[in-house]
Amino acid sequence: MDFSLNDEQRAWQMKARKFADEVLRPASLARDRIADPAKTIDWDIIKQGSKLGFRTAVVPKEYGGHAIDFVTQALVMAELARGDSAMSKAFSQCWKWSHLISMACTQDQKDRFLKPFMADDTFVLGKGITEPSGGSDNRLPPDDPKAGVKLRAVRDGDDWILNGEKTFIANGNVGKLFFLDVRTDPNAPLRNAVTLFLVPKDTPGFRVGKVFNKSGWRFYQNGEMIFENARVPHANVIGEVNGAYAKSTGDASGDLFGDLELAANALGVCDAACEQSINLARTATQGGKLLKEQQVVQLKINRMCALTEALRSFVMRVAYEHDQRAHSANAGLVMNLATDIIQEVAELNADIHDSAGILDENADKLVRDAFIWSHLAGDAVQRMKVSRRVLK
Amino acid sequence: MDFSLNDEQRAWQMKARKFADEVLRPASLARDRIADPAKTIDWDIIKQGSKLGFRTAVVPKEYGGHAIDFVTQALVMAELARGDSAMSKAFSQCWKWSHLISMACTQDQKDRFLKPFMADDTFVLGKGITEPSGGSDNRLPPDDPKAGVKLRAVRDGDDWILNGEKTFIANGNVGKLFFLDVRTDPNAPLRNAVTLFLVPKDTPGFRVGKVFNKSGWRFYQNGEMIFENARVPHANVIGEVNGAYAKSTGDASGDLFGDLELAANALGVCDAACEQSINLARTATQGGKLLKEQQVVQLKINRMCALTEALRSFVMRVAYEHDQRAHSANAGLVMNLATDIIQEVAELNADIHDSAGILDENADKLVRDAFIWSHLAGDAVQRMKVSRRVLK
Amino acid sequence: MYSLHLSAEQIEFRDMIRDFVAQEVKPVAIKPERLEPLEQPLLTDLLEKASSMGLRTMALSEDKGGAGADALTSCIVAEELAVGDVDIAAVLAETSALSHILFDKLMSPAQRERLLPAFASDDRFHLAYADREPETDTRIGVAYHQKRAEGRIATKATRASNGDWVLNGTKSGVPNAPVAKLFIVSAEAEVDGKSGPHLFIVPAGVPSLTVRAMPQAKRAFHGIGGAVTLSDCHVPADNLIKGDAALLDTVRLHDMAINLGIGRAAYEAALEYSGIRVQGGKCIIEHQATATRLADIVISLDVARNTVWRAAYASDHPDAVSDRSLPDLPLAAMARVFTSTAVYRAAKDAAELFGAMGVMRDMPLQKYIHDAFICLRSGDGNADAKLRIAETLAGIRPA
Amino acid sequence: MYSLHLSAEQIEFRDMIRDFVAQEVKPVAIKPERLEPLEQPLLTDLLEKASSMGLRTMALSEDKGGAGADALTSCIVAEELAVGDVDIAAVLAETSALSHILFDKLMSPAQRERLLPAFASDDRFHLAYADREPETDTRIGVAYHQKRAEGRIATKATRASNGDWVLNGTKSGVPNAPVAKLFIVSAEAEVDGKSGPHLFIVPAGVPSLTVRAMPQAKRAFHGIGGAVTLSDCHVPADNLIKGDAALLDTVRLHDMAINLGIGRAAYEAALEYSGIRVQGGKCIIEHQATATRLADIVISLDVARNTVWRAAYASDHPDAVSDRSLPDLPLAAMARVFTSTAVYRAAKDAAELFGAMGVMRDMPLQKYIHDAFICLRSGDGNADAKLRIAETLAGIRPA
Repeated sequence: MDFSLNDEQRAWQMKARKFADEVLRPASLARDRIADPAKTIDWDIIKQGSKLGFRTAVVPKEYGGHAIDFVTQALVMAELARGDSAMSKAFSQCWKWSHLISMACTQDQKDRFLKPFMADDTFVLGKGITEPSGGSDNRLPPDDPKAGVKLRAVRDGDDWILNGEKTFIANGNVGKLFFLDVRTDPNAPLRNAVTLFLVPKDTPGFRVGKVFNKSGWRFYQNGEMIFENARVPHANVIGEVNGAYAKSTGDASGDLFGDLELAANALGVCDAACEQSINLARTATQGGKLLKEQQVVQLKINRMCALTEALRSFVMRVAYEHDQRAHSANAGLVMNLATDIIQEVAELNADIHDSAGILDENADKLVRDAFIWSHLAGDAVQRMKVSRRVLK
Repeated sequence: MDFSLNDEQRAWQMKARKFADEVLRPASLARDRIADPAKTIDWDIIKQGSKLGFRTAVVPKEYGGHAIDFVTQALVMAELARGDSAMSKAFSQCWKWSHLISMACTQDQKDRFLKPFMADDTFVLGKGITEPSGGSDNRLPPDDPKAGVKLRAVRDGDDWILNGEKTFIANGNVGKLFFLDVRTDPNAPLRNAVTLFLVPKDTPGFRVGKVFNKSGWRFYQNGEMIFENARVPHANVIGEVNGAYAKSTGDASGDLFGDLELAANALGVCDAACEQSINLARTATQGGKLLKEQQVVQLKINRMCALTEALRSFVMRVAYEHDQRAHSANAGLVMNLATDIIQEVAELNADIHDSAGILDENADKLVRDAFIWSHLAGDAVQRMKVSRRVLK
Repeated sequence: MYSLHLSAEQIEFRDMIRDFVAQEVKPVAIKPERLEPLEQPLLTDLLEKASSMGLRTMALSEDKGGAGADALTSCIVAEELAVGDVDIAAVLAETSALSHILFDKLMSPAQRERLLPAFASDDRFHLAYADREPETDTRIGVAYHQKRAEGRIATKATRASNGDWVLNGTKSGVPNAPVAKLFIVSAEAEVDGKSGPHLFIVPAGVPSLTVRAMPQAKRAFHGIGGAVTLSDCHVPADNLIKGDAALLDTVRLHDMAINLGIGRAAYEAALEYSGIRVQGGKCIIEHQATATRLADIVISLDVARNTVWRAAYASDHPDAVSDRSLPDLPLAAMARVFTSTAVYRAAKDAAELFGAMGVMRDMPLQKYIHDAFICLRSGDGNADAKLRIAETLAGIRPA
Repeated sequence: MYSLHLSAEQIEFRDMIRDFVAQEVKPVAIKPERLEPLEQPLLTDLLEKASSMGLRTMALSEDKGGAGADALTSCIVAEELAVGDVDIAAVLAETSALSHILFDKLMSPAQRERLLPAFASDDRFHLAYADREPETDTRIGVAYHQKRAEGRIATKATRASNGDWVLNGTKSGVPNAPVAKLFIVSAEAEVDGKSGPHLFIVPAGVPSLTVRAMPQAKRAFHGIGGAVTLSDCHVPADNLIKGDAALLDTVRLHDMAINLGIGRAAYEAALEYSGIRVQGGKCIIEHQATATRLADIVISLDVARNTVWRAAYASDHPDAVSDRSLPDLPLAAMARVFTSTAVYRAAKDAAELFGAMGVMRDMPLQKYIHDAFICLRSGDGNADAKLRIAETLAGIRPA
């Protein structure tokens, strides 16, 4: 049992903390306030972070990346999220790439896509699952072949012709390369009917639809992706045709990473909330006394800190288990629980500000960002999915 | 970062698990049902556990003990508590001794008390803080000299004469040796007025009063201790006269250990609750289908498992930090949070049984045991005490 | 017109019972030996005294010797009694509610004439409705939002050659069974050539009807309960009830009122103690932490009471739903989910203020928690109640 | 006698507004561009239309041109309007409530004669009570259970040589300020040789009274608000109000009703969607997980409404407290703590059912959460309200 960090982990943590303090946090509220959802991203921040290695942190070393382990990933995501949750996600969203590429892509695919990704500081990635007809059936696939993924690909010689839509796709409007779940068998149940494709932004027949106007995580944009006879070469298929869902339970699973990502990011938001409340309690006064002298404030801060430290302990344990390739329900559990914790902690922080008579835009932003977890990490379907694994 | 256990830790864990499965759990409900609160203890269980090393696990090796580290302690307490929470506590209650003796007692005291303790499998220990006028003021001492500890000791030559009472004292009626907080200065505020004494059971003038009839933790008895001109030699003073509270913030603090103890024990109860619910969901049916197929059951089990694994992660981290002598608010936070978690998990377990139409005495017992945490680990005073440390 | 004024009689009744509880019930009920959640004999002397005050026949109409109390008044009374002793409150409320349904609504004039006098004149005469059977599963559970099979009754009534009905079967978890002198028993029978569920009046005290009291630890309700076994139990032909059996299917509102009484007892103890107990040189009520806790308790109890009273009013006045003064929702089920959850929480919060004393079996707080826990698990539980509520919602779409 | 029947007029009124909301307000209010929690101009056309339906003057007595609606009716109306648009509901409720206090209770006949006609005849005539000041701390906080100093008012009114009152000072967070044509302003003044707080009537539209609208992001209430600065603002001597200023200190019940309206809007959207949205081959309402969530939402909203209505009834009928039909507790404050907590939770739960759509700014659910959040933080917040409630429990009554 050892909770200490090695030098490399500590160095990444410190680098992320500094970047969060000096670059992300100072820009956080200004980006959040931008009304046009397509204009919230700041490419200069992406570039600065990329140069520090945050965009390419997980790429294997032989391709010029840093190949940081899961523990380091968790540390970096939490530190960046302490500065701005959506900015942290904008970097970590690129990390799934490294997981997929190192585990599932062919050498040719690695050459064609990893090299430009490494070379361009504004090259960001996306993955498309959800469609206008919904996302939950893709998470807990029912047997009905009509349920789930409707974006259709039909083989045409060496190419596939794609028709359909993806929606609510992170980086959908700004990414340069996408991983897409596409239905390649219209008659089979979802788990045997979907193929994973690599689709570059400049694919003919692909265009970006609307950019979604989210109440939180505004820096991190989501868009609609429209495919009208879009032509993708067969060489861009990852793994087996109709094999996307089989893959996704193994090491190549983006979800495995995604669970940890949402939990680690939530931890950073909780850290920011605790920091805000503790600072306020130590400095603001009411009736001539410091807030921290009031029992109701003490009780709330106790709850915030206890939940945050429990989440930190759980996140770091799951990161360690990932590094050991020890698969369990823990990644799912920590992601689900992160939803409850980030929201309670963010709301208590806003509450402490409110009862001090302070309408704090930062505190409010954390509440809005935290609500994003409801559908990404903690809705009933996601909880049941993890539970079914426990109950198997 | 390493969550794995070394061979010794694993061996202790397995030994405790076996003892819990084979001895504690089978006896648990029967002891719980005994109506007379003074008759719930089973000395045979204590003897068996003692022979396996659980009573003396923390005594330094030079005195014949096992000197297990905090991580091992947490593992053992949780495993034993999975069998029966109160039985686990009956063993771990003896462990404070080792902390105190190795850090704070003189060689003479070690010789006089540690040897008989090691030799006698039924030699158990207690510590007396709470008095009829209450316990909270002793946890968060106010400045008023009239507040807190009233058990009074007056110097008489080489002896001290004790008068007063302690109440709700664990093992108060069955222990053979007690650590007592005694007021040795009537005019100073608590923090400079209390001395820690070693008081053997056969001290003239000391007698046991009533045995308390608790709704939970029935195996683990609590009693009233009455001192009428009880004579204790000065040689039994631990540390400095009037110095009990100064000591208790350092390594000799029983509280540091106590925080972890209550959290680790809670973890064992949560494990038992999850186990019960998962087994039930996998085997019981309703309307011809297994319970585990119902969404409401899945959602409850998700919550139970997520909270339990979060608690496990936090407990093990605090145990590690204790082994590193890294003091922080974490021990207090995990103890406070353990209160919320053990109660929610135990109540969900009872709820799953109830909605399956099964009145399960084991499930009900866990709820009663869990409520003990409200006053031991999670009342407002204990939470505020930890919070003040955070807010310092 | 909307009015939250109670009648002078309701307030007077409440005061009378509050006084009775304070003077006579509470001193007995909080004796340490009565606080253990183990087997506790019913306080029969007090039960009889309360009966003699008219509480056993309260809901029975005035012309039949009762007080004609409506559901709201019955709730007020049950709560006040339960502040003193839940079991007395539950036994009386059960008999009172059944007396109204049975004598005022279900019985034929001939049955009433035959059975009412003995009931009305005997303070120890209690009633019980024996319906649930050991194997019955009344939960929605997996069948949520699906067609459900009709419940089958295993107990059978057949005709003897002399015209008697002969009942055979076992009923379980029957409230009041050990103290009942008259049972209403549901059984499958062929009447007028058609088989179906019917109700029969079965007097206690015959060898062919045996009652086995339930261990209190196994109860999912307050009062006293037991299993009833009928072995070739003969009753006269006229003991068949022809009235509408559905009248007995109403939610037991008095259970919720008793639940409120438990919360009240816990709250009153906590409020009193918080003004006595000193910490850091001040009564604990002067500390923000205690203040917040007490406010949480009083809000949840007060809100719950208001909800229970409304459900009671709705059961007395279905026209208030049909004229859209009240929403067409399962108000009683909703009140139960809310109340049982709120009171359990309130009892725990109240106990926490007592420190170690909150867990001692010779002190009342742990009993209040235990009593509230029984309410939480009563019936088919709150998880199932929510499914029932949702089924109603699925049929009521806002415009 | 206890009765939960609404009057035919109340039900008719409710239907009328429900219809108005469904037909006219909702189609405008759910336009994507109106759902952003940013600056949103008040829907003045609809506000005027609602005024012309009598909603602006609803609480004003009938003989003065209003409808004489009591607090309960006002709550019913405010909730229904808020299901459509919270801001319209808030502005109307504020003017209506003030019109009753001001014209029916506080003003002298001469004042009324002078000011009522303009108010009654102008659908755009709103009222505002300017009381709170930038530096005022009305919270209990550290002073819980201790003697508190009297609040001091920084705004001053002095006599000019012509007898006019001259007001100087700044008020902040004044609901309705940007649309008000008449203000009631609290100020320190010497009247009859004694200094103390007094109320003054101050018409809008004079250069010495300036209003600065609050950014909506900074509001802790719905509607529209602003800061009011008085710089040597002269008003006639007769603009001093001699009535009892305490009448204005009542809890704003309509705020809670608006809060309920927000919850209703979220609930109705969720219920409708759960019958449309398919998952695993079934509408989501057919899944236990959704069922349980919807049941939780409907229970908490329904319980909250019942609590708010009771507080409204109590404010209309103090005799129901004095005759002990209702408990002598701060019912309005308790209702507010309960309602604001329950509605915020309900709005979040409702939004969760919408998946990603629940967080989109052009969809209504995130707005309901935001609107509920404003209610949660309104006034001095729930933490402080609980301290106030606890003071009452401890026997400390606010003066």
